[in-house]
Formats: sequence, structure tokens, C-alpha cells
Amino acid sequence: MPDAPAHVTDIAGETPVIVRVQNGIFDIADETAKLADGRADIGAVVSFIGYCRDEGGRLAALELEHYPGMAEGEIARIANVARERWPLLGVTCIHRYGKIAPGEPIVLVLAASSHRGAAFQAAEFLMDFMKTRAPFWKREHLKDGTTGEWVEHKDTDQQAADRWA
Amino acid sequence: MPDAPAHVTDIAGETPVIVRVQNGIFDIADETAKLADGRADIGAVVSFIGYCRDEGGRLAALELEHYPGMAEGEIARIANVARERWPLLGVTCIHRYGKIAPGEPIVLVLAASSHRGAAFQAAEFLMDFMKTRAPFWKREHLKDGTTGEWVEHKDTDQQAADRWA
Amino acid sequence: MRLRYFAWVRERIGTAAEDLDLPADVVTVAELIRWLARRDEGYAAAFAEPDVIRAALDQEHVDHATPIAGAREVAFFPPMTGG
Amino acid sequence: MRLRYFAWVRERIGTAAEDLDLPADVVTVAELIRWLARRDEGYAAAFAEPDVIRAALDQEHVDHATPIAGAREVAFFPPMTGG
Repeated sequence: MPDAPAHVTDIAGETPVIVRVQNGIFDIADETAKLADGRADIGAVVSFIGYCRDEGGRLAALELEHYPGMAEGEIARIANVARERWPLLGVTCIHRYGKIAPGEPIVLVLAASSHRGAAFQAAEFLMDFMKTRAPFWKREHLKDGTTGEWVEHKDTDQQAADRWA
Repeated sequence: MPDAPAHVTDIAGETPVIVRVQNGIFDIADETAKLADGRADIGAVVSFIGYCRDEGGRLAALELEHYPGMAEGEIARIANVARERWPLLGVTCIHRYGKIAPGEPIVLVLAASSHRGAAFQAAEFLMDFMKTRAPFWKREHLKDGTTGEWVEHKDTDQQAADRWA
Repeated sequence: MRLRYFAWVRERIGTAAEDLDLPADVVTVAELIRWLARRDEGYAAAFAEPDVIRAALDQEHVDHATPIAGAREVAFFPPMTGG
Repeated sequence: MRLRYFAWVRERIGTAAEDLDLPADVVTVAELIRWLARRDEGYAAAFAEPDVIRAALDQEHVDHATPIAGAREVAFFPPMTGG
């Protein structure tokens, strides 16, 4: 599948923030290197990768629809809230769209800080808000060749986001 | 620096656990692939990388002393507690020893689960106990060529571990 | 005004985007939802449970009480399920 | 019994490992620390603050009240600073 041009948003300020919404796959080692290489002030990088599961063999793929423009904008707003809240030294958020097969990664979040507590909290915060505020919608494609349902949102995701209020 | 043979501990059971104590560097993409490739039940992988900081330019290197055998054993015990506590689908813990330059990674923890909450909590738990129970000791090597002090343990690390009691 | 629809809202309405002239008495997001729901069966199905619908004005989340005046683009969609 | 020392405990004592015959009245880890601390100035410096010292019997953490009988290897070290 040809990759659509990646959107990169580098928000001005002392914390480098990379936001990308793309069809193509990402490489965690490349993204970690972009964040951390050549720096000696970063003590901790926490990453999260969200994968497409096959739901017990039922799924052939997930298809992710998104709102181009708003997706990048909303993720950048979430990243900005995180870097106001924690002493971060770098943030990367990459979210894929299109058809994604079971076992493939969908989303990557990286949070860098001098100490681990801030990096862990920021990465979890970013994911909780990526889930509830970034304009992406998943629908199922089933192994029998049919198009399945739109995935229902979970109250537990909203509750996870509400913890940070 | 030649790499010492890596110690691998695969604990029997349904959660693959990899524990390695090694001098050489590790690659987060390789380790993530080992944990997640070919599986469609993993929904979330949280990783932590701890880096050597230069402490404002003061440090030439950190030197990590460890207790061979006990280091692997204690990390495996910590990993076992984590997998009893959370529904994990895989755990990897790699800790380096020897001289490590600023900007280089020291420790890697990966926790895989079907959902993100367990993966985040387990990764943070693993790090809190790697810090306070795994037998490693850091000493500073300074930019002026002298050997500096042994790094003092931090009460905040013990407090972080005590949160899980 | 430019209207955009996503996921099952888009499917039920049968279009991803359209330009509509709105009557002057449609002031808020909630009023726009009520007005759209009366257009045909597809819109009625899309907006059958208005409380579930999320809205964005010019690509930023807003609640249903927000006035739409001045917006170039209004979007309606189900709760997000990314990540 | 095999004794092992790490980090600044090792440096103050001046050796990484040694085999010692212990008197019968040294029963617990705490008693072993007190006995070692009387051996010479290096040991005294290593164990000057016994509460700070961590101990392991056969490569597992133990507290100072633990009896040492049956252990092949006892290790003493400062609080850990890895990670």
C-alpha cells in the first residue's frame, strides 16, 4: 500500500513534539533515535505501541477512518497539554489510518523526560486522550470477507481519560 | 568493548519472560519484535528505556557493577511477581553492566498485554523494582578523568516501589 | 456552511461532506442537529440519539450548546475509537 | 562460608570475595555484620552504618534478622542504584 505523505507538526518551544498521521507503518527504533540520539539530558523514554488484535481469530483487519487535519491538530493539542503538565524533553505521537492487519501496530506514543515518573505518566495520559479525543474510528473487517461493525467506544476509555482531570 | 555472553532466562508458563544482563547495547525494535511478532492477541506493548545522563556535562561515563547470577535471578523474580499481578502476554527485562557513556541506554523493560492499562502498570512496577531490588550499583566517571562517587540511592525510588505494596 | 460527517454518521447520511444554507434560527450545534435530523430518513437515523453525537467546529471539539456562527466547517461523528 | 562484597562495601574491605570460618555464636546476618566489623579498619568502615547495608543469602535478599545457617554464600552491598 503506498504511503500517504506524513504530516509532521513540530510545535515551537523547548520540547520537540512530533505528530504524524500516516497510512504506513512506523519503526520504534527510528522514532526513539529521533527523540533521544545526540542528547545526554534524557534519562527515560516510555513508549506505547497499540496493535491490531484478531479478537480470537474473528478479524481479518481493522479499518481506521480519520478526520484529516483535525486528527493532527487534536493530537498536537493533547501533546501540548502533556508538555505543560510534565517536564518533558520530547514527545512523539504517530497514528495510522486505513486497513491494518492483526499483529500490525496502529499507534505509537513516546514520552522523554529526565526521570521516569514524568515519562510514564505523560505516555499514559497521551494514550488516554488519543483514545477519547483524536478523531479516528475503527471498523471491523471479518475473516469471512464481510465488513463488520464500527467498534463501539468504551466507557472505560472515557473513565481513564477522566482520571487526569 | 566486547560483549559478554547474554544471560537468557525463559521462565516456564504462558507468559514468555526474557531476562538478560549484558554489557552490550540492545535494540528496542528487535526486542519488541521478539515479544510481539507473529501474535495477534497482544493489544499493547509499553516499553521503558533508561539512559545514562551526563548530569549537565559533568559525567564522562557511568560504570555499573552487578552481582552476576543474583542480578538475573532477582530480575526474574520481579518479572514473575508482575505476571502474577497483571494479565501479561510477555515481559522483557534487559539490564546492562560495565561502562556506559552519556546518551547510551542502560535498561530496557517491555510489558505486553491485551489492553493498555495492565501494560503501563506492569512496566512501571518492573522499573520501580529493578531500581530498588536488582543488584546493580552505579559509579560516576568524571569528565576530568577522575573516578567519582558511587551514586547514592534515592528515597523517592523506594517510595515509588512502596506504592505497589 | 460546510458540513462533514464521519464513520456511521457519514454512512447513515450517505455523504461525507456537503454545503448547506442554514436558516437564521439555527444558532447552536444542538439546533443544527435537530434541523438536520428532519431532512430525511438517513439524517434521522444518523441523529436518532443526539447525545451520542460529537461535533467539531473548524476541526476543534465543541459541545452542543456552542453557537455555530462564524464557523466555516461543522463536523459530526460518533465517539472516537482510535488508539 | 563464602562472603562476597559489592560496590563501596567491596572497596572499603579491599576484596570482592573470601572464604571465612565463622564462630558458632554468629547466627544471624546482623551478628555476622557485627563480627566482620571488628576484623579491621576496612571492615569497620564498610559496616559503620549497619542499617544501610543490604544482605543476600545464596543470591536472595534477606533482612538482618535472618539466620545464616545452611547458606553457601552471603553477600553484603549498599542499597541498589541500577535501572
